[in-house]
Amino acid sequence: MNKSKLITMKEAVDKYTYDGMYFAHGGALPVGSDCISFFREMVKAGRKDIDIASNCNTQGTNLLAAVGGLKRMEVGFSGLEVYGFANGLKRAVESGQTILEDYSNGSMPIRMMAGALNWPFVPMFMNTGCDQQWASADDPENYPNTKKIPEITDPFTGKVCGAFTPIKPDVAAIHVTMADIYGNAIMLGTEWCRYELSRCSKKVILCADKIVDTGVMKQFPNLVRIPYVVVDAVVYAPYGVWPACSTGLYDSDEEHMFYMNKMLKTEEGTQEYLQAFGQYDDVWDYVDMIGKERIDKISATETAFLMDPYRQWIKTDAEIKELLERR
Amino acid sequence: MNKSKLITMKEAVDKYTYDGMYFAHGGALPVGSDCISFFREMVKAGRKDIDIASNCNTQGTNLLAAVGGLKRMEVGFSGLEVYGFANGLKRAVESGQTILEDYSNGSMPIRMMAGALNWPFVPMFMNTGCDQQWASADDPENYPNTKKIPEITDPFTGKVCGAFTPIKPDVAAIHVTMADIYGNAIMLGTEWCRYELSRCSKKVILCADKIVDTGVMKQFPNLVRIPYVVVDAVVYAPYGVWPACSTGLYDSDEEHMFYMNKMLKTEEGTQEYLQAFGQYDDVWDYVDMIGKERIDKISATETAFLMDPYRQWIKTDAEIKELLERR
Amino acid sequence: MEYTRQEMMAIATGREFKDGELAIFGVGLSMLAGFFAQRNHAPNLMAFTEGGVYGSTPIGGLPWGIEDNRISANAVSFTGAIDALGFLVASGRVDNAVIGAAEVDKFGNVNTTGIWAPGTEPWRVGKYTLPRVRLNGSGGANEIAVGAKKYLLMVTHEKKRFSEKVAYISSPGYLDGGNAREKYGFPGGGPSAMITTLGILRPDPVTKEFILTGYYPFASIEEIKENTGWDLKVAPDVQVIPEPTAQELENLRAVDVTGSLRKK
Amino acid sequence: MEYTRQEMMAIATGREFKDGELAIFGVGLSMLAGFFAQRNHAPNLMAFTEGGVYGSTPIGGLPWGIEDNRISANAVSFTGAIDALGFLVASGRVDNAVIGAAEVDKFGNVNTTGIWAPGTEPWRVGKYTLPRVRLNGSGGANEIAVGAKKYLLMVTHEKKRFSEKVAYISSPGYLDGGNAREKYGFPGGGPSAMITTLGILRPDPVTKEFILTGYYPFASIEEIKENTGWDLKVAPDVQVIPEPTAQELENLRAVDVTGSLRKK
Repeated sequence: MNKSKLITMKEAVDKYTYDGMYFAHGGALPVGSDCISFFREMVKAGRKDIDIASNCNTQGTNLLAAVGGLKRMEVGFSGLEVYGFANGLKRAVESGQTILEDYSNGSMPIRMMAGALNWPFVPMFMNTGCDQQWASADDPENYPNTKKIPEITDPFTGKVCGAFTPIKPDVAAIHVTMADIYGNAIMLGTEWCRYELSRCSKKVILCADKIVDTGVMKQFPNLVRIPYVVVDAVVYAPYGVWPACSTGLYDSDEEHMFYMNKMLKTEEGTQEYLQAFGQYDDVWDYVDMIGKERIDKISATETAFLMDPYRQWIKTDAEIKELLERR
Repeated sequence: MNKSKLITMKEAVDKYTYDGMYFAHGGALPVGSDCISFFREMVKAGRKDIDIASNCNTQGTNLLAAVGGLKRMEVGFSGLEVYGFANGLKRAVESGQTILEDYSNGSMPIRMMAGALNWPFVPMFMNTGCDQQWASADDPENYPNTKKIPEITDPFTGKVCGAFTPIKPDVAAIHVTMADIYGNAIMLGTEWCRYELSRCSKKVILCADKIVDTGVMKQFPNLVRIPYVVVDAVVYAPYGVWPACSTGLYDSDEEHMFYMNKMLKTEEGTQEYLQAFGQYDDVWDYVDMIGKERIDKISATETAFLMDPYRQWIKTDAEIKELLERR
Repeated sequence: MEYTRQEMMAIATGREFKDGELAIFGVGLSMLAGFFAQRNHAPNLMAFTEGGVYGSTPIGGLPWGIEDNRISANAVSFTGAIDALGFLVASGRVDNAVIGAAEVDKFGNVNTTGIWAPGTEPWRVGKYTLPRVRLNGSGGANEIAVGAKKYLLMVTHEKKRFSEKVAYISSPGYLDGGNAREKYGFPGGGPSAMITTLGILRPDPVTKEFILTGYYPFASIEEIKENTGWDLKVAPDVQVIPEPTAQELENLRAVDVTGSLRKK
Repeated sequence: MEYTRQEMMAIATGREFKDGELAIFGVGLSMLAGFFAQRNHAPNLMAFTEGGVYGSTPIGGLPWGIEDNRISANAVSFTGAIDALGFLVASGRVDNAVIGAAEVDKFGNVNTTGIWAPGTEPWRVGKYTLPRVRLNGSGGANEIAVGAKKYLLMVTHEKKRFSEKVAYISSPGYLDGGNAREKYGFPGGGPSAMITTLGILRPDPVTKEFILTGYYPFASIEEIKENTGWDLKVAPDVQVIPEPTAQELENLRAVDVTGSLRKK
């Protein structure tokens, strides 16, 4: 555990992502804890034909779909919760550009867990007896579909349930609150599927709001749900979840959530949005782009006290720059 | 979340345990984090014909087996690690008194998880192609056994793996480092199967080394892996893992681990052991029985710093007595 | 007393929660109804969200999502989705829950996935064609539908939302009615009521077809039948549902601090 | 140079670990061998235990168990058994591991479950009779046997421990040899070596029968054959295994602070 895995956002996207990859993202939550700035960087790099395993849509997948980079998505929830429908994704699906294969918020993380366990299939009662089972966007002519979630009989009771394929993405980008340079990470707030995702993906990139000293991991090892052994790269991603929220650090930016989603409704709007919010060089530039006023506003979060026990271990920007240069 | 679930050890055993129950215990580790003092109380109460789902044997199951109270045990590991074979359990198994059904340390917690998910079965590659599959202590005449872990075919690939029954105990007693009176709990050290166990059992009793204020849960919600909604009772169990270790609080008592195991080798020794270490009224008496010298020695643990962030929320014995009286 | 149809619906939903129940709330209306109940008459309601946020109450207004800081600010436990939706919901442990729906049918099946041009529904054409309008999919509602001991459907009462048969089943109710759920081994009991902006429908114990059992003081049986897409049966003992009490309204509005339900 | 047979075995085992490997250690000898390797030549070995203790090194002597405070005092992460044994081991991710054994057979199958009177083994009598002596069962060794890319068997070289066929397979090696593992779909590759107190046996690439490929300076081919319960084949290029270097011994003893391996 003595090799730094800290690289820049651009390096991470260059090195680990590619057209046509099977990608996964986490938190994967519409309103919180997803690696949105990683998606922005993928869009900047022009990544396309991406196949995504997603617990829920977020502004990240919404943006990638809006620019036409999303070929296919398996997902539990494709909206933006109280912020409404995800216009970029909706447009891509309705036009036939993106294939959307529906599951649910419970079955997606269990399929990831099954991938982590390297099981051939996983049996569940979820998603059976309904159109997640009968309708397959991958195989639309076959309705009711019998191959997407085939029936399997319990050898003990004779009961029938559904058999699901496990999920094993090529690459996952996972938002975490804090990570050290070796890849140990602490999440504040719900994990959703991030724990399972970190175990089922072939490559794992952490997008951390804060880079911290390993001392915090040794003080709180039970909080380190993602240890260095499963991590390939660590990226410093301040306000990386913006405009959604990161528990303990910032609230969702209501105005920008609505604005961004409104812009993604059309191709023209998407281009205009990218002109305004897709033109920056590095994370420091990115933070400047968000702007102090906005950052101050979203940082006034009622959850800020959750960070108190960890503040002493947080690396400053200067320290992080030095860590990146020292490589 | 405004009803106290704090009861005494004796009340918990009287109310929640009974002869013939399907019981589970956790951590379930030979050297650490099991609810050993809960087993002592069950032995005091003369509980018998107990059927146990166990990740690993501990001094708790070793003691229960030694007094003849253990009818059957499903288990992954039946020893005491570097402390040797578990003499009480070994004697009970070799004499035919206890039926020991073998699994492994990976398959037991996954079977618990399958119980929590209420799956009819769970498919795995573990424990197949070997005697955990072919030999069944429950059905010894049928060898190679085809019913304990029947084969199941993956509908996607045609691969064959084993189908396992889920575990759903009637009652689980789970050691935790800290709990509040509502049943929110923090574990320090490995969880082993305690998280899954708290979800698959019909009744859950927490045995907590420390009773703490709920403030600690609100400060560290990501550490609260067992929330109040799955808990039926909270028991103050100081040094409840002794002579094994509780991470952050005390080390294993090497001398007593060997001594206890030596005594459990025979019926006479077991009776002598119970004379010396099974005669106390309540937890305060129990702590006196262990004795200050021994407690000071085991409390000088290198892991003590792990407790530092939580000390301000720990309830004193006087406060706990008051909480118990106020009911 | 002044109150909106949305407020009546939220209060009627809240009344279905009993003290001590284990309950999962979604976002928006469903969460308001649940926290209203906790504040009003069910102080020991054990609420959690799909992502595994336990023991919290919203701060600063209606949360924008189930993982929003507004619902995370005072939690006692954060776990994950498999815990909440797998161990507690799909497993059959949850006592009560609420599902919102874009479209329901007479057997309580829910569509939140898409709108198809009439006549092009997948089940009708034997083919999964693209929806004309893509909606949000099931989220965690499928787990609730499959696993909750009982659950409530909250729906705006409009004819286009109350169909003979939904275009797409995102979350299974009673499927084709009767014992149809049994075939799938679902641990849960199915929907116990549709709470709408006009009244309450409950399933016939045998056929599982939803019938009108109550209507709000401002609505009528006729209005409800007109706004229902199937030939709605009316229970012999159909009742007028009591309007919100002053205390109920006060408690609801204390939860709905931003007044999202007061918009008419 | 002075060293014990146990020390030679631990060092020979440690030599099998390469830098950067993901490795799981059990207790006792196995852990000493692993941490010796980390200290000696594989500083980036990523070690964890069955219960999910990551990134730690033992403090104050050999841990009494894999969850002992001696191995928990400086960890960077604690998770649980499903993580360690399920996600990382049984899944096929772990590069290397060590299993101790009470009895092995010529195909590398391991018995840690019981000792039966000769002729009463379950596979022989078609019945699961009680063992004469009950041992500890498989623990997490079964997951290692099923899932690790490769793993090592550490065994005291005595005839009674090296059988033609083990009484009980607690952890599967190559079963009946050849491709027998394939039938079970195991993600892992099977045992790569038996490191004993006298030498090293490795599987024939085709038959998977373990053959003698090396012996320690203090042992001989004859001694090893005499102490093996099957007709042991000897590799044409069988070699004398280099004795511990001074540095290796120093590093091993720095890990084995209580000198448990120095007892002869």
